[in-house]
Order: sequence, then C-alpha cells, then structure tokens
Amino acid sequence: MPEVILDRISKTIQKKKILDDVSLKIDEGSFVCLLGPAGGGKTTLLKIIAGLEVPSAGAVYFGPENVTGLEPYKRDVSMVFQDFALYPHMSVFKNLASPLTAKKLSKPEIERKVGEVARFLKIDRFLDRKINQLSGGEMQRVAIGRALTKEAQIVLFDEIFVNLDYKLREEMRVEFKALVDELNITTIFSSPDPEDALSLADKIAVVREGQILQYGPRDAVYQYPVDVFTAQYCGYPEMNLVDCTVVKNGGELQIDAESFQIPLPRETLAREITPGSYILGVRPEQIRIMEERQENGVVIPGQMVLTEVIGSDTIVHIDVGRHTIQSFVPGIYRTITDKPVYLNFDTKAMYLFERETGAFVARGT
Amino acid sequence: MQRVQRESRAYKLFRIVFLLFFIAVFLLPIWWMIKTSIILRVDTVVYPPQYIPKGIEFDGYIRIWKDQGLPFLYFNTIRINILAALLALLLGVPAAYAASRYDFWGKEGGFMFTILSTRFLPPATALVPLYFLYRWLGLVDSIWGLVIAYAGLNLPIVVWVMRSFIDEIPRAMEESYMLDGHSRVAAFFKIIMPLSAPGIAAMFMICNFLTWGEFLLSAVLTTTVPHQTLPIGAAQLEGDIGILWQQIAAIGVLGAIPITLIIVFFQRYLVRGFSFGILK
Amino acid sequence: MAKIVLENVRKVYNGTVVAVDDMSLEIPDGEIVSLLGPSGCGKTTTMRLIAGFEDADEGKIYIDDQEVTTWPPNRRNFSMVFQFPVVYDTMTLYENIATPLRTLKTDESRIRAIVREVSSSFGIDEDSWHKKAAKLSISDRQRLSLAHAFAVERNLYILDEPFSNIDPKSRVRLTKYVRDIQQKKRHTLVFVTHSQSEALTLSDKIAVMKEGKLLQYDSPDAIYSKPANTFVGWFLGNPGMNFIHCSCRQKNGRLYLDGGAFVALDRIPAAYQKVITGERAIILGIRPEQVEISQTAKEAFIPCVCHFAEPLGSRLLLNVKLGQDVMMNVKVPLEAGVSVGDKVYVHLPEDRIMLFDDKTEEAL
Amino acid sequence: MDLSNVTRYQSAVAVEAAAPPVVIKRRGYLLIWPAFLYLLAFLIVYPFGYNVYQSFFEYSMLTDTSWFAGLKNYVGLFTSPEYLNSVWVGSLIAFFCLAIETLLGLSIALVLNQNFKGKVLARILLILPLGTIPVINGYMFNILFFPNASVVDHILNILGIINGPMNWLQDPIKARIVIIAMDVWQWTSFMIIMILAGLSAIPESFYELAKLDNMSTWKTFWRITLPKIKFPLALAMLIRAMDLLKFFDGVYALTKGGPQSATETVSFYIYRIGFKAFNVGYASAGSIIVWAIIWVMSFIVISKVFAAKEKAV
Repeated sequence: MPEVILDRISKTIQKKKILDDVSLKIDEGSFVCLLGPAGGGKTTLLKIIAGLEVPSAGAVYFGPENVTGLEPYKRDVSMVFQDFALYPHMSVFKNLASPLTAKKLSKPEIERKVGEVARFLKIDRFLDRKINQLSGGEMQRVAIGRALTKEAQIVLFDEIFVNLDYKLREEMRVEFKALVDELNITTIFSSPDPEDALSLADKIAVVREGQILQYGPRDAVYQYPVDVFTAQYCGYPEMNLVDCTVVKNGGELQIDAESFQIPLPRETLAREITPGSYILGVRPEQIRIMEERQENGVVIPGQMVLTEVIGSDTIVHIDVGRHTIQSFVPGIYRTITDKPVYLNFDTKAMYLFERETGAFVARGT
Repeated sequence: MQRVQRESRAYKLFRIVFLLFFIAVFLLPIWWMIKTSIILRVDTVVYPPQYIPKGIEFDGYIRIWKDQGLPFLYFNTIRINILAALLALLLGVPAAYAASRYDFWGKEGGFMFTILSTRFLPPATALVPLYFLYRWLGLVDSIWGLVIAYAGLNLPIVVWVMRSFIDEIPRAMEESYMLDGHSRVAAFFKIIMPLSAPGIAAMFMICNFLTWGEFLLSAVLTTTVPHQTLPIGAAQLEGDIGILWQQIAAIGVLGAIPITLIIVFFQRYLVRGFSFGILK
Repeated sequence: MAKIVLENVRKVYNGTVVAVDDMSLEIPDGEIVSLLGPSGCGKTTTMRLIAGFEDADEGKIYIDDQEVTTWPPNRRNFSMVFQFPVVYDTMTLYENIATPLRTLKTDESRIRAIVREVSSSFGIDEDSWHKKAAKLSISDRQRLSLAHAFAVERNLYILDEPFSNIDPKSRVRLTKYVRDIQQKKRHTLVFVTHSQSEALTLSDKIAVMKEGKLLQYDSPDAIYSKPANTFVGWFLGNPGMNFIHCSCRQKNGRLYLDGGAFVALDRIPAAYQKVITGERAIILGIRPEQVEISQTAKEAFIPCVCHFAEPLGSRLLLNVKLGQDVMMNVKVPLEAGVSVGDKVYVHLPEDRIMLFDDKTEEAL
Repeated sequence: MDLSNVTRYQSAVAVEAAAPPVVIKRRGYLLIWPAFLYLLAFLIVYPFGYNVYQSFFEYSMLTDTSWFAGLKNYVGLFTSPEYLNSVWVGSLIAFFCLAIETLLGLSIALVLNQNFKGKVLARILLILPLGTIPVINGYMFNILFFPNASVVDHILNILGIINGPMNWLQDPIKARIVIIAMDVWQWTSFMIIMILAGLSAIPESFYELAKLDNMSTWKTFWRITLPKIKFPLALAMLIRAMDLLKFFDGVYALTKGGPQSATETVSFYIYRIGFKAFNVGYASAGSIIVWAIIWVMSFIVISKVFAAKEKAV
C-alpha cells in the first residue's frame, strides 16, 4: 500500500490559478480530510491524484513511483464523486462490475466479487435494479461499492455527503467511519463541512483558494489553528472572533475590545505578546452565559438576541457592543431575557491572532 | 404544478376567437394544398373558389407516380437526407464531444464561432463556387453531391446542439468509468454514446427536418430525375404550358407528411435545434 | 391578522397522487406555525392550498371564520416569500417594496415612511434604494422579498422555505429579522420548512407532516419531548431518538423490558403501567442526550462497546453496540473521554423512556 | 506530540528533486478537426476564396474566358440599380417580416402559454406551417392570390374589406405584401416555438407574486414577462433576420422576383446574375458583400450567445 505524495503541484485552468504550489504527504492507510469552502481547489486536487487532471507544474508520487502523467485507468486509485456518477443506463450489478470488466475477469469471478462487496454494503437485495429506482442513501452505497470492487489501495471521496439531507448524513457518517476502519485503505476525503472532518479524519488539510493553510492531526488543527480562517472554519458552530487591541494598563497587559476589557496577566498566554492590534477568538462551546454578574474571571455584558435551536442543542446569539457572540448550549434552551446577561469563558480557551495577517499568535494555557 | 386559473368569461371567449382565427389562417394554405391535390383539374383556379371540392380525382397522384418519377424523387429525398444527417452526426458528435470536454486554444472565439457562422451563410453565395467544384469532382447530378452539401448545412447545428447535450452528461460519469480502469475511448463509446443517444436520435430527426425542403442547392447541383429531390420535382412541373397545380400540390402533400410527423413528435427538441442548443 | 382553519382538506394530483390527505389544522391569530417534514410530505401543497394557488378537492378553508375555499389568492389578502427569491428585477429596491402599496392607493409620503420602516427592519440601507434588484446577491434578494412581503398589513404571511438557498450567516440574520417583526406586529405567519432547526427556532407551533398526513401538531418543546410516533422522534433531534425493539416479558410475576441479549429495563416505566398489562412486543425510544453512561459496571447498567466517537461542540457523540446488533447513539460530555473500542455501560432512565406500539409505531 | 509548535504549513515534503515528469498531453480536442475542416473546405475557405478571386475577374460565357477586371465588378455592383434594388427590397421585406412575425409570435405564444382545454392541439396546429416545403408554398400562395381567382380576394370581399379583384401579383407593392405574407405564414410558427420555450422557463412564483400585489396584466407583461424572455426573443429575431437574407425558394416559386424586380431579394439576384446571366464576377462580388454582412451579424448573435451562456453558469 503506497503513500501519496504531492510535490509542489500547481494547476491553472483558463488562466485561473486553481492550485498554487501545493505539497502534501499522505501516509499509507491513513484517513485525510481536505477541508475547505467550495471553489478552493479540493476537487481539482483529488482529480490530480486520480489522474483526471494533469497538473500544470509539480509531480504526484504513489510511493516511489512518479505517476504524474499516467492516465487514470492505469492508476491504482478509485474515486467516489459528489453526485455519485452512477451509470444510469446500467443496472446496479453492472455498475459494481465495471472495474472488474475492465480487468477482464471471468464471469464467475466478477459475480463472486460483486456479491462480496454488495453483501458488505448491504446492497445485495437490489443488484438488478436500475439506478433511478434507488434512494439517495442507496445510490451512495452503490457508488462506494463501485469504488471498492476495484480493490484500489487509495480511495478518494469527493464531498459525498453534500447531496444527502441532514438526517441521512447523520446516519451515513457513522456507517462510513466503520466501513473505512474495516477496509484499511488510504482514504482521502474532501468536504466543506467541518463536522465531517472533525468526526472522521485522522489528519485534516485546510484548503483555501488553491493553497493548503494547515495540515496536521485532527486535534492539532482544532486546537492550534494557524490562522483566523482555519480557526473559524474548523469548528461548528464557528469560532467567535472579535477585533481587539492589547494595551498596557499600568504594569499589566489588557485586552480592549471596546465593549469589554479582559485583563491579561503574563501567565495567561503561552508566549509573551506586545501591545498592538489583534483578533480575539473563543469557540462558542467555551462561552457560558450567566444571568448574574460574577466577580471573578472574564465578564462580558451583553444582550440576548436569538436562540437558534439546532436539533437537540442551542446556539444563543448575544449582542456585545458591535459584535454578536455565539454560545453553544447543549440541550434545548429558548428563553430570551430582556435583562442583560454576562458572558464568561476560561482564558485557557482564548486565542489571539494578528489583525493584519490573521496569523496565529498565542492561545491560553 | 397546475395553477388555479380564474379568468373572466369574456377573456375565455376572446381567447377562443383569437386562436380559432389564427388556426384558420395558418391552416388555409395547408388545406388548399390538400384540396388542390384532389380537386378536379378544371376546378383548381376558379372564382368563386371552392372551399370544399365539388368533385375529386386522384389524377395528380397517379401522374406524379407514373410520369414524374415520384418513387425516384421520394426515395432520393429520403436517401439524401438520411445520409446527410448520418454524415453530419459522424463528424459532428466527436467534434461536439471535444468542444464539451476539452479546453483548447481558440475554442469559443475561433472554432465554435466559425462553425456556427456557416449556419447563416446563404447557399446562394456559395452556389457558383460549389457548382464549379462539383463539376471538377464529378459530383454534379449525383446524390453524393447533395449529401455532402446538406451535411455541411447540418453540421453547425449538430456540433452546437450535441455539445449542449453532452454538457448535460456529468463529467464525473466518464471520469469514474476511466477510474474503473477503462480507457478514454471506451468511456466515449460506453458512457457518452449511450447517454446521449436520445439527443443523437433527436438530432437525426432535426437534420432531416432542416434539409428536407431545401431547394436552391439541389436545383443547381442536380439535373436529372434519378438524382433529384421532391422540391425540384415540384418546381419542374412549372413549364411553358403552365403550372401543373394538381401535381405540385400532390407532391406537397406527400412531402409534408414525414416532416410534419417530425415536428409533432420532436417538438421539444425543435427549440434546441433552432437555438443551437442554447434554449432547452 | 387572522386565524386560519383547514377542515378535512384533501388534494389529489392527476387523480392518483394524494398530496394532502384529510388535513385539519388551526393556525391561531398572531402565531408562527411551521409546516415541517421531509420533501414530498405535502407541506408545500398544504401551503399552496392555504394560499389559494391550488384548489382543494375536498374540505374547507376559513380565514377568521369566513369560508375562503374558492377564493382566488389575491382576495385572501396575504403576502408570500418564495424559496427561490422572487423580486421584480427591472425595478429599484424602493419600487419593489412600494409595489404592493401602490395598488392600495396609499399616498406617496406614507409609502415612503412604510418603505423606510420595513427596509430598516430588514437591514436594507437607504442608500441602496435606487439600485436595480437584478444586481442583488441571492441573500439580498431574499432580504428584499421579505421586506416587500411585510410592507403591507395582511391577514397572513406565508414563507415558503425562505432560508434554504441562503448562506448560514445571512440565514441567522434573516431569521432574527422575521422573528423581531413578528413579535412587534403579532402577524400570523405560516412557515414551510424541511429544516428542524428553523422550525424549532422560529415557531410557536409545529405541524409535522409525512406522506400527506399530519402526524403531530404541537409546540416545539412538546413535539421534541413527546413525539407522537417514531417518525417524529427520529426526525427531530440531532441525532434523532434511538429506538430499540423490545418485548415485555413476565418474570417472577413482574413485567420487564427485554431487549434480546440484554435487559433494557427491569420494570415497566411508571407512566406506562396502566397501558401495558401483559406480555407484548414494543418499541422503546430514548433521546441520545438522555442516556446515562458509566465506564464501570453498575447495577441496571447495560454493557456495550463504543465503535464511533465524534466530538460535537462540547459534547461527544458515541455510537454504541448493545448485545449483538442493537446500535444506539449516546451524547455525553466531552470530558467523559470515551474512545472507539472502549467498553462502557449505559442506563436508560425510566422517566425518560418513551414506549411505542410495535406495529403502528404510535406513542402509547 | 508537541502540538503547540505551530508553524504555517509549508511545502516540506521529502521528495528528492526527481526528473521532470513525462506529461501526457490529452489530445481529445483533435476530434473537432474533421468537422471543422469539412466546413472549411465545403462552405468557407474554398467558396470564399473562389468568390474573392472571381470578383476581380470578368467572365464570358460565350468564349469561356475570363480576364482581370480589378474592382470593376464592385464598382459596377454599387452603381447597378438592380443590385441596389435587391438590397433595398431584401431589407424592406426582411424588416416587415421580422416585425410582423415577432409581434404575432409573441401574442400567440402568450396565449398558448396559458392553461386551457385543447392547448396541446392548438399548439400543434399553429406550428404545422413549419412542416411544409417552402417552394411548394410558393405555388400554393400563387393559387391563393391568383389573378381574377384569388381565394384571399374572395374572403376579403365577403368580409367587406375590399371590393373587386386586387390583382395582387401584378402590382409591385401588393406583390411584396404577398411575399411578406408567405414568409410570415411559414415562420411565425418558429417565433411561437422559441418564445414558448422562453416563457416556460419563467418560474410560476413570479406571476403568483404579481397577482398577490394586484399587478395589472399589462404591468405584469412589461415588468416580468418581457424582461425574462428578452434573450430568447432577441436570439430568435436575429436568427430570423439572417435567415431572411437567404430568402429564395418562395420568391422563385411565387414571383420570380417580379413584377419588374419588385420582389427580387439579394439571394435571388445573386442566383439570377450567376446562373441565368452567367455573370460570375458580379455574382461573386455580390456574395462577398453578403458574407461580410452575415459575419458581422453572426458575430453579434454568437457573442450574445456566449454572454448568455456565461450568465447561465
């Protein structure tokens, strides 16, 4: 089973730079998620690995072998597409058998292998059906099945949950994880949804505007984002960001965000910082709402404006001066009080980013 | 979803009158053609005109069958149109595939523009050069000469409309077929061709529709009955002794039948053909 | 502002497809009612029947006790916002909002005042009034069409999936605008959506529909905590309710819930003791966040294996396997620190359990 | 693992500088060449070159010789009353055909876009003229407007609009009216189909909204319908405009350009000069001019098409 190495890949399509000097090393047997907004180049990256696109510059290696110009049908890769790309004029069986007929296997051999995969994915009941008789979830299973019958060592999944409704997505995610764990293949998965990345991947590569902003183990990316974009994108609900300045107040440093101030004793952050313009970030699940003013720790007065119930949990939106801060509250919570509320968070959960570049500066310890 | 209509009675009446008026106007020449083909020859041009024929005869049909070589004309028209449509598809479908799937230098502004602009060239302006070319190639008065010319008329539309059909087939479809381990050529024949088959069939019909009644090229490039088409057959019934209305009308009726079937059954695709695939 | 009543309404398309079947619904004056369900459940048809864009095949529709079943849409006096934002592209923003007022012969200074008021409640800048609507982004188009809809006092305001094409950030803002204006003016509002979050966030009452039928009509909290059947329980919640097929068995003269390879509960929950008196098959339902978990064996805790653990904000979503093949979602605090492959013990608290009939899947 | 040591991700992949990859060029685009060359050969390069060449020569049918004539053909053409007449007649006919076809097509399409019983039948009946053979239509219109036995005269007499025979085809103005009527009769159906396609793409919700706003039918048309079908309408009109430059068959069968070249279109003129008078140089020069016009017009159409396509994406 080979590792996948992308060495300084660039891709330009119609004078537009889709990928700009991207390098990535994907260990064999690992599960990597390319996370990022639409149009960032995730799909192009997958297509270059698959050989469906030829990079304008750079090289692709599977282990020691340079496969850059190799036609897709000669590569040991299979791919599941966003809209499944099942062949509508063929039955489920023929769809699943397609990689095997390409290998010119004998008929009984094909039937045996298709049967195995179909049973594994619980789609053996409708092998004779036409594609348009399948539901969304079944179509996805067939698409995954087709990628599996090829028995490729590297399998690419391109935003495969995007077209499913949220109830189905919830169920498929659990199933998918179990499946991939069992197969022991190198998996590269692209998704715009941080929930997919955080729940499934070993490693996350944050892709934006043709570049990889950060690549690392899931927890590293979540806990130590390199910049504001990664911090905000990699988390659901997204991180609260507030423009602030760090000022010297007497001998002590202090964060000043206009509508509130937070004292910043030396030991709060992992490294020393100088006064200047910053962005303060706190994840919504770290923000607690108090009805009474507390004397200790961070206290930010605000006004509740909306309780957004997302299924079984709630995001409370609180106006704080010019900003609206989100707080994630487990369970259903729907009271809106006219009284002022107070927000509180542990300074351990605090992030500081540079104002101009958005680069990570420090986080609480 | 059906919209609930609540229209006034006066408006409904107006609509009926409006539509009946235009249907009458639109059908009058067609009815006249049918009627002329079967009315007694002496009653063809009389005043007041007979809206319903007083007597009928099938002399026109018999004469074009016997004297004017209708079987030849009909067979030729069908043969030339079908061959021209096939030739246009043979050249046009691969071109449409390339235009849909590849980016290459000068695609939109150069190739596609040139291809489409030929659709607008009046045949009259290419007539003299084509005549001399055909004379040199020995294609004058042969069905192949017309096949080649008609295929040229069809080709721009085939390329443009088939491109819009192929655009609708997700790229991922052939890409995943290639990743299954099949070659690009196999993907074209096993994925693109079957999935665009309805489009190809429709285009085949539209091509026939577009060249069926063509007159100018076949008038100049053919001279004898065994190679002529229906419109020319009809035009030759206008001679020194006068115009043989009954027989022209008979050719008109027989000639309109296949093409009318095409517009009735392929209406949906007609728009695509007319608009080069831009409107659906 | 008005009360809307549907009485045994039925709509059949092409003589065979039953879109809405025997639907009765009362939408109280001044409340937000959501029609919620998966696609094809009949919520859109119900909305179109209320609007008058479709004629009901059977049943009656009332607005404030006045029967309007055969009235044309414009006579029913309501505003509407469509899923794919509909605005007059060739007109300016101002003219768009002013159009419905014009037909009411409002004088120009009054129109100006109203346009100013609604456009500020929907965050439309006065500087952009003269812009043509065609140039707007999709979320700004929807903002405009909301302002247009709320510019006039109507019996009813219908919002047909107004946020489903909108980016998440604008969605929250638009939701807030709608809620604020409704709270201020007490409009009657019908809100069609397939998203549980939108329905739970905005509504006073939710009507859950499936396959043309009304399954449950109640307040969001009641629907969430006391679903009328397994579908409603599954459809709401993130993730939805867990269901375990059990049988009530008798042992030592006492009924208990048997889950096959494990004992789900050693007695019948108090609330159900009157309903269940003998041995029978049953479906047990429990929400993932209400399952109790322990890492050590305890009495009345069921041993199971964790095979999926996903951090969800400050919670950890586990998928555990009880016995041979019963899967269950459990939500625990992040600190619980359970990881894949761990052996854990779960407990189903008696007062949280819901029981459903095993055939009809209705709540008992 | 030391997670706190965060650095911006850099291309630090451990790959030794390998030989430059052999990039396989995908050559599928070559498939466009057969079609392109075919058109080039039969419809563009050869005919165009030939026309350009011949337009500088004079040719004599009698001696079958030709000699260089410089710009004489062009000068002759622009001073020839016949050619100028054909341009004038062609434009006149094209203008009226286009205007009437557009208005009629639009009104009929608007009615056909409503829901009523018999809609499908009405639609089929109204596009039937497209199924007829143009040259035969020419003969049929000949009968309908036959001197002293015109069906149209008869109907108009009964309706009391005219009195006595009109002798349509003998009078220059009336003959043009007949030519226009024939084209309108056959090609209004084209407009109907194109406009219906545009209308059917307008979402119903726009009309529902207008209805809720109590907008008048007239305003609804101007504010919603027309802006939304602008593109298909313009496309159809431009296609028709260019097709009218080809107008030949009907003229041939109905009037032969007469009376006194009152209905002689450019296409007919080129055909007559080239094939009846064998003045090949003249015909070629005339063709070159028409080609120039067509290219300018089709450039406009096609760039519109591209703009619309991009908008759709």
